[in-house]
Amino acid sequence: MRTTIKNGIRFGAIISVVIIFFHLTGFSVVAANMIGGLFGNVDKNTALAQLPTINLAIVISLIGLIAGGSASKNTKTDSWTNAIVSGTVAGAFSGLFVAVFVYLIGIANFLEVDLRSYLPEIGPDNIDYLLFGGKASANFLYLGLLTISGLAGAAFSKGIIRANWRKQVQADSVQSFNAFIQKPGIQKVFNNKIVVYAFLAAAAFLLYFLPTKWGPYWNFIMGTVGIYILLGLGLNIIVGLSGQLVLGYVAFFAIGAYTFGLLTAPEPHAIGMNFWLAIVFAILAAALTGVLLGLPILNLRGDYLAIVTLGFGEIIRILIKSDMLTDFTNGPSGLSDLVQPKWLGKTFNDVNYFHLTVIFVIIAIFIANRLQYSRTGRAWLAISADQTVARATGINTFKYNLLALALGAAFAGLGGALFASRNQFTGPEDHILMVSINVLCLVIVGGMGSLPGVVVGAFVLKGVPELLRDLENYRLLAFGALLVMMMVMRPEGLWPKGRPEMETLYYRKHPKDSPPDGEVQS
Amino acid sequence: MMLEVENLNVYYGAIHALKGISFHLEEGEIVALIGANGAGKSTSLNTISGLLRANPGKIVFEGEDISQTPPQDVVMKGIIQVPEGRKIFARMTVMENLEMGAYTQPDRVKFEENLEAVYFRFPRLKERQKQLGGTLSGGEQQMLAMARGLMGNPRLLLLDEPSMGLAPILVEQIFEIIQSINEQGTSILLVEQNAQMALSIADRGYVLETGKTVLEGSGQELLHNPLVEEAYLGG
Amino acid sequence: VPQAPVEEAPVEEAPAVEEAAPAEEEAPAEEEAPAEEAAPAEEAADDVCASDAFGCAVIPAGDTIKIGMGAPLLGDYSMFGIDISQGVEVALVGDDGFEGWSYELIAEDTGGAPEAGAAVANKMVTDPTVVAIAGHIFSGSTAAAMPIYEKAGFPMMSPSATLPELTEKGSAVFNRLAFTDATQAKFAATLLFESLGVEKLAVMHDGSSYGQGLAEGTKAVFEELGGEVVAVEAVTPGEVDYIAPLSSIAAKSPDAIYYGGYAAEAIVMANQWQQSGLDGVILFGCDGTYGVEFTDKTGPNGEGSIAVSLVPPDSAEKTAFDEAYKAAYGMEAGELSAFSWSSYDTGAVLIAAIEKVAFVGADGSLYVPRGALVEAVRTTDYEGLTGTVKCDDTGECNASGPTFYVVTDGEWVPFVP
Amino acid sequence: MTEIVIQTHKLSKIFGGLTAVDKVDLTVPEKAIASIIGPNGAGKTTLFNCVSGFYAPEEGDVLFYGKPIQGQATDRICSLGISRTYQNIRLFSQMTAVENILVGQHPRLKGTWWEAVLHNPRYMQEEEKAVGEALHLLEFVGLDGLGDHLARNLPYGAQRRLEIARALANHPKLLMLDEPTAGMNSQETADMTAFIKSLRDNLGITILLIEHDMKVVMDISDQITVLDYGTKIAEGLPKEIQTNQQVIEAYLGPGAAALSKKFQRKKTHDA
Amino acid sequence: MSEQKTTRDQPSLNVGKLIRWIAGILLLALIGWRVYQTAFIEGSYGPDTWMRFIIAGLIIGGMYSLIAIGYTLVYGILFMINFAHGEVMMLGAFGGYFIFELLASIKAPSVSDPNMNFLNAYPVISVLLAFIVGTVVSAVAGLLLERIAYRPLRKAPRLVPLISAIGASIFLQNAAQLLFGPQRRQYINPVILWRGTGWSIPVGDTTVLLTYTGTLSLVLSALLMIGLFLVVQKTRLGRSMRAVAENKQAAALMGIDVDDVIGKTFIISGVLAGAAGVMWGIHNGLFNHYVGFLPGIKAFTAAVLGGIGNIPGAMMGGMLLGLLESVGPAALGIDFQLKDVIAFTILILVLIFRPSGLLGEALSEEKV
Ligand SMILES: Nc1ncnc2c1ncn2[C@@H]1O[C@H](COP(=O)(O)OP(=O)(O)OP(=O)(O)O)[C@@H](O)[C@H]1O
Ligand SMILES: Nc1ncnc2c1ncn2[C@@H]1O[C@H](COP(=O)(O)OP(=O)(O)OP(=O)(O)O)[C@@H](O)[C@H]1O
Ligand SMILES: [Mg+2]
Ligand SMILES: [Mg+2]
Repeated sequence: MRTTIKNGIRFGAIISVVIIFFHLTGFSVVAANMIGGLFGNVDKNTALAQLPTINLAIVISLIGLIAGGSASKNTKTDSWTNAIVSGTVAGAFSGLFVAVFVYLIGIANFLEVDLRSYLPEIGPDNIDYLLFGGKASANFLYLGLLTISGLAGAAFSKGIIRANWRKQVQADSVQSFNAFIQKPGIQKVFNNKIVVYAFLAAAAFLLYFLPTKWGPYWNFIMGTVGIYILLGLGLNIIVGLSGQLVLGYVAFFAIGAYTFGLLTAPEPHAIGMNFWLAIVFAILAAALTGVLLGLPILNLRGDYLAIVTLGFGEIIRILIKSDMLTDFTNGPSGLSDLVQPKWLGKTFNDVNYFHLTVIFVIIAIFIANRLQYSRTGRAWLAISADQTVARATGINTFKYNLLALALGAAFAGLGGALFASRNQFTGPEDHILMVSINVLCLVIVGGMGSLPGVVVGAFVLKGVPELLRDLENYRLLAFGALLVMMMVMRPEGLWPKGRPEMETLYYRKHPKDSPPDGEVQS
Repeated sequence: MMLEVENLNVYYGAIHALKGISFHLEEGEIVALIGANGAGKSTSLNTISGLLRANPGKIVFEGEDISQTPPQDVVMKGIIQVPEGRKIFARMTVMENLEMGAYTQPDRVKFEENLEAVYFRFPRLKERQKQLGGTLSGGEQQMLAMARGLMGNPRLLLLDEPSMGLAPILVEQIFEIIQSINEQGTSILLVEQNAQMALSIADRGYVLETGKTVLEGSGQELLHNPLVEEAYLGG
Repeated sequence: VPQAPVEEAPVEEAPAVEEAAPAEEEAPAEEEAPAEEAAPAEEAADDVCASDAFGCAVIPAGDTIKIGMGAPLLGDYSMFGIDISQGVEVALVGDDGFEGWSYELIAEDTGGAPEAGAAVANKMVTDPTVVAIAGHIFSGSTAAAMPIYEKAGFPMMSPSATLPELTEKGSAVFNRLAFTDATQAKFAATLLFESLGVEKLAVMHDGSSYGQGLAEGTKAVFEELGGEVVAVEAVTPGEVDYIAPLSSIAAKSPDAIYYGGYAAEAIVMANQWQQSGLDGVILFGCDGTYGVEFTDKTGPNGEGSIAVSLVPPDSAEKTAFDEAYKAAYGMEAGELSAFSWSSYDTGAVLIAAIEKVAFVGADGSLYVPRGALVEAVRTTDYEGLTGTVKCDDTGECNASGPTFYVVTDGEWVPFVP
Repeated sequence: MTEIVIQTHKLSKIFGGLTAVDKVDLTVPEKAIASIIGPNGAGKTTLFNCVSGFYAPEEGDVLFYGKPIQGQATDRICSLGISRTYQNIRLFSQMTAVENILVGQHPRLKGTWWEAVLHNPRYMQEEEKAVGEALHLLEFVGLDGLGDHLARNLPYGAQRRLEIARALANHPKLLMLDEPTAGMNSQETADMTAFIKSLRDNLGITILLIEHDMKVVMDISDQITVLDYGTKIAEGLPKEIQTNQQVIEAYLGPGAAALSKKFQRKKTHDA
Repeated sequence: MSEQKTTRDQPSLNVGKLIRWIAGILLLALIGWRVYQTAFIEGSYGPDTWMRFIIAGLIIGGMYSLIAIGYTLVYGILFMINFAHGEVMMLGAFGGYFIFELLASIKAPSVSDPNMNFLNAYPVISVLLAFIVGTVVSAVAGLLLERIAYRPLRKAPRLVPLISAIGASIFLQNAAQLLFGPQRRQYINPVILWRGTGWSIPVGDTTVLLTYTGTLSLVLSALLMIGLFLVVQKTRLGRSMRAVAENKQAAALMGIDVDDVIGKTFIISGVLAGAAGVMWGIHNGLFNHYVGFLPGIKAFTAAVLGGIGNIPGAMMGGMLLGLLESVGPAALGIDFQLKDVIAFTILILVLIFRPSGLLGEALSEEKV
């Protein structure tokens, strides 16, 4: 029993910290408003103090539910009493803490101390709201709400989420699903070319028509996702396959964007090159940079390589915006009015751009996919697994590392050029360290070395922050927390790479009916 | 009874590696665990040491349940493992490795005594005092691992394949050393591929197969058990 | 579809987009008339909207008139974005609405990045109830967003994007309250050379397009006037130790240092003035360094520093704004950045322009013809906190000249040569 | 006369003050199984490392079919046809068994990255053949059916065999095995012995072997070299070595059988 | 035999190595020539200016060192780049700031001047308190970070904790902004530590100001580093850290509480970062929620420059980087805007010739 109570107190403490954090950052109010939005009982024009406090109560209760649920889950023995006691204690304890906290800010408010110069969200209006309209009974309300919801959470979690029948049903359904999938007939359907093509056709159809429907904003965001897929595919070759940690990937992106920009922008050089030609130059320039950078530093390993490339990325960015090169690069102002592609005399609009990006992405995936499962890809994987032994197995590690860097850089060059052209602008602020970090994150969040992982990762890294725009200023906070949670819960990535089932495939193609000895001689 | 292991179940993710192993060891005994590759011998030792958690399973050491005890506390109780594959500290010198072995023994005098004792047993290590552990030869590393284990004044020593990679003459010595350690009062749980030797110095032995105990008996009994003879003694 | 007789005023308003025709004076009055009469048929609205180059924003009753903003609300530059959004918000909340519609600010985070600027712009143009844009804040983000607003016909009014090229492109939608770098540089250099008698000037900036533009401009004018520029250095913004570059400049013994950039770096520099051996050298800032933040955080070290601002010395309106700002956010205007006041004006100018062209349709919705609004913003003539706001035909709207301030006894005091 | 596959001449490797390999002469004729034995730390692995290019010897030469190879990079030496396994298994643990073997084939294959992208017929043919051969090798080492498992998930003995298969994939002329039966029980050891023999008999590969299990060594060796403290102390046929007094003292000891008898006596005595 | 000897003497051609060396030597020559030119031929700066450069470099270098040690310690034991370390420092800076604000707002007891606040009445105690609170805040932050974001990932592939650290860094930055507001804050120091006051050292015919705050941070960072060195060298903790770094499982079998050792490592690096944060505030004044980012990157660079995982290396790397940043541009006669370019170029050069940093152990030939 003591450990059960202790466990409850622990969770109560954690949850009270969370609630206090939400209060202090003002998120409680925003969350209450969002809840209100669901019920339609808030109006943008009403002042904060008049918003229905029931919304806040719902938010608090929801947190309490989670607290109770997680507290009850962590008890050692799986009994009803333990679960209920843990959950209730967690709720009550956090209620106590939070009550003390709101009491304190209530006093501060009463004394008319303006805390806003230190805690900007703790203004009079917010305090009023957090105190449920300034009521003195607010403390008891917190205590009561959290205790009850903690208990309810525990009961819910014990009774429903962890109920045996539920596990059983789940296991059964998974099993029957697996069995269903494995049925030869079904397998045949999946392996059937026509089904695959139908699926692809449906996907193509969607990719073709969606952008005309969902408007320029989503075209832009998805275009960005597409460009990040390109970048991710490139970095995946370098980090995921050949195992070199490169933190300055943005350098190649910048080289691509600026090569494209300088060749096509009216200022400062007015070369006015054609879009397609400029793209090719951008790719080549980036790949060349990769080779030139690689030659001296590729014997470095791990984090030494990481910091050197990070430095290289910074060097490029600083040089681009420096006074020294302003005449050549347009300095911090960046390049604007870059050329956009034309097709049949018509300049591309947002839909065309999206389609163009998709085409590039498909080509890139195609190339990356073939590379990954080739002799080259295997050599890279071997190097990343064990460079010493890979070398002793006859792989020229230097050559392959360089090749990875050059190819990865080429992808980035393409991404950069596309990015610059679509925005009709590129400037040094587009090429900050954060870009490298984002691309690295997407590769790992998706699952290192996995191509579908890159796609998923790009959606998560560039799409999710946009989806989170409804969270207003809490967007990046939530995103950071999400990143940590994602890694802790799925360290292998969202869509980890599987290795090819070469033996199975081979024997499917060349049935093993004939005695193996017959095959030996050939 | 010094150590009692009862119905030990251990999972690696979804792999059920130990399926209810039970054995025991009396104070002062040498008990041998033998079995094919992958039978679960190392897994058993690691579970006793606290590196893995039994689920379910009971490990009682001198009357105390240690199945939930973290490894450092298990070591404090005097259960010391010499792990498979040496696991010496490659970037520390031989001397530093031995110091690490005596981590739980702050007593300096005792340390010097122990040091002398292991140097006496493994003169090669004394020669190599200042060499980095990682650059030792395979057999030297094995000696170092054993010596490091002895530095901690074990009451119960868990040895995981101590003769692996040793020259024949050293194999002989190592078994003599094991016996002499035992004679000085340390109980020993011995995992070996060299079943012949292991069983001949063991008081009792257990045969493991795919996560289960399939045979048990005194060392001599097992040595002459036809099943064991066929499978582990190479006829 | 039967056509009802067409109301006059809106028709006249519509072609104004292309021709920049005058006659705005009477436009608002005539326009409001139909709304008040509540008589005109729906078709009238249809027609105005049909003839408008970009159609109408239709805002249903009960909704709000939205003004968009792309600003760095998170990250390193968030104080600018937050200050500006708060300044605009004060203007919008303080306004008592139009025909029952109130104003709402939709501020989206760009983190200051050009790419995010374009993303936000795309988001804004997909929202049918956003009518105008206060911003964007930084020049890069603005440059990336401009083509998008241009296509959709959203008028922009930026309190802070100063890059000269922005108005040189002949954009119809982009306007700004901030000085262009060129204007400010001219005034500053002249003052330095003529009134302060500076002969040897060192020029510094923070490597942003804003700072660099100012520094280069000042340098050019100063040299033209016959002065000598002894050093040009750029610093990395966000750092807290500028002793090395300052010492290096000190070794060239200038009479004054002109700094183009924001307050943070200027504060650090002022505090490191003695350490760098610059005693007696004037720190001459720009409109980015003005504000209480500088005086608060430099104390005696900031004494004698000079800066430029749009904001004329205290007026009743300014005091009222300062109080409203403080009441709403618990901090002084100008504490976060130098742009609090011009942001207020940005909001006020946009409101005025909206009220000039919007009208209530028969269906009870508010109609805002977009093309007309673009024109209305361009033809603003408004008396604000920062002086007269009157745009020229490239979109430069700061008609009143800058005011120079000098720190005396810890306060910014208008500078009298 | 059969050709000499590998020959070392006064080969020395020094670490700091320690001469790990001291002027060792070794000659291995074609299709021989040559074993190197010696006490722990005698320098056996170091000798392997010198031959396969991990270490550049301080002195002496390594001749492969009469051509000097010492000091060359490991990938070069591997391409020449010398493959090896490692005392502590070093597989590419995140790749499947088949892929490990395919990596082993690397130096023999010609496919370039652009061919891989284009999938031209030559490349496709080569890949197909490579996979077929890898599977054949897998079967040869008795791992058929395990080809799609990740290397690290394989049992210990299987990993050792996979390592050999990877080494064989290069079609080596010389195969060097470092303690291939370590950690195996007697049954598994016997299997491995037979397997090594079959490599020589069926594939005609010359084998250089380090082993501490005397049963294995005496069983299959055509010649045995004994090292101690880096120097060669004996060389010859198994029978000669078994009876060499110096070897017995330094290395062999009284032998396992005698030993276990001794222990048994002790046990019974104690009881 | 003799022909074989000749083959031996021919070095096997390694293009990469060759290019590396040629490029490196050319660059070094170029740098040397440029330094010679600016320092001796052009003679742009007098001794006083050089001295200012060096003092500024040492002070900033001291702070870099403290932060770099945190990176190195964590790297040395977990082989992960603790990307959120800069944010740990930022929290420390906030901790010290709030203490100063608090002390400035309360009246000092038993002081003749009734208007004097605690901060000015007892400056030594106040500064000490600020450091204590700052370091405690950072230490707790570091510990929590480890518990929540890194401990569950002990067995994950190497780059995974890096991403989790990046997430934590984003979270902490934004949390600090939302909690405390976006404004830049400034330590209002006690009067005796006022920025811009200090000792005037005569140099030639002018004087160079050595500020009190600068001296304080330099001395303090030196003391902390010495303390840390003693802790790591002389105590069991140091030894157990090395063992855990090498092999967690084996360390546990030696009786080492692995989690505890890792926790302590995070506490130590948090303490150092917190101290750096408070120093940063006292010496430089300005900071906000984003303050940790730049010094974080710089310190990480410094740690690598010195040889990551190596504590004296981190100290040296930090100092060197600080000096490079302030002296480098002047010595080379390059714009100060390019100081990071110089710093990173030097880093690359160092690593080309010493692939494991200045003091990092050269990776010996790997034994297989
Ligand atoms: N880390 C691990 N992850 C997954 N499975 C493992 C792991 N370690 C061991 N196993 C599996 O658990 C089983 C028992 O392994 P264990 O190492 O205990 O065997 P053992 O008897 O010591 O064999 P050996 O003689 O080869 O050392 C084996 O099937 C093995 O594949
Ligand atoms: N890289 C190195 N640095 C220093 N000494 C080394 C290095 N590699 C090996 N040695 C030393 O050289 C000697 C020979 O080692 P080697 O590994 O060749 O022995 P071995 O004959 O393979 O022994 P075992 O049978 O135990 O594996 C040993 O004493 C070892 O300590
Ligand atoms: Mg084992
Ligand atoms: Mg060896």
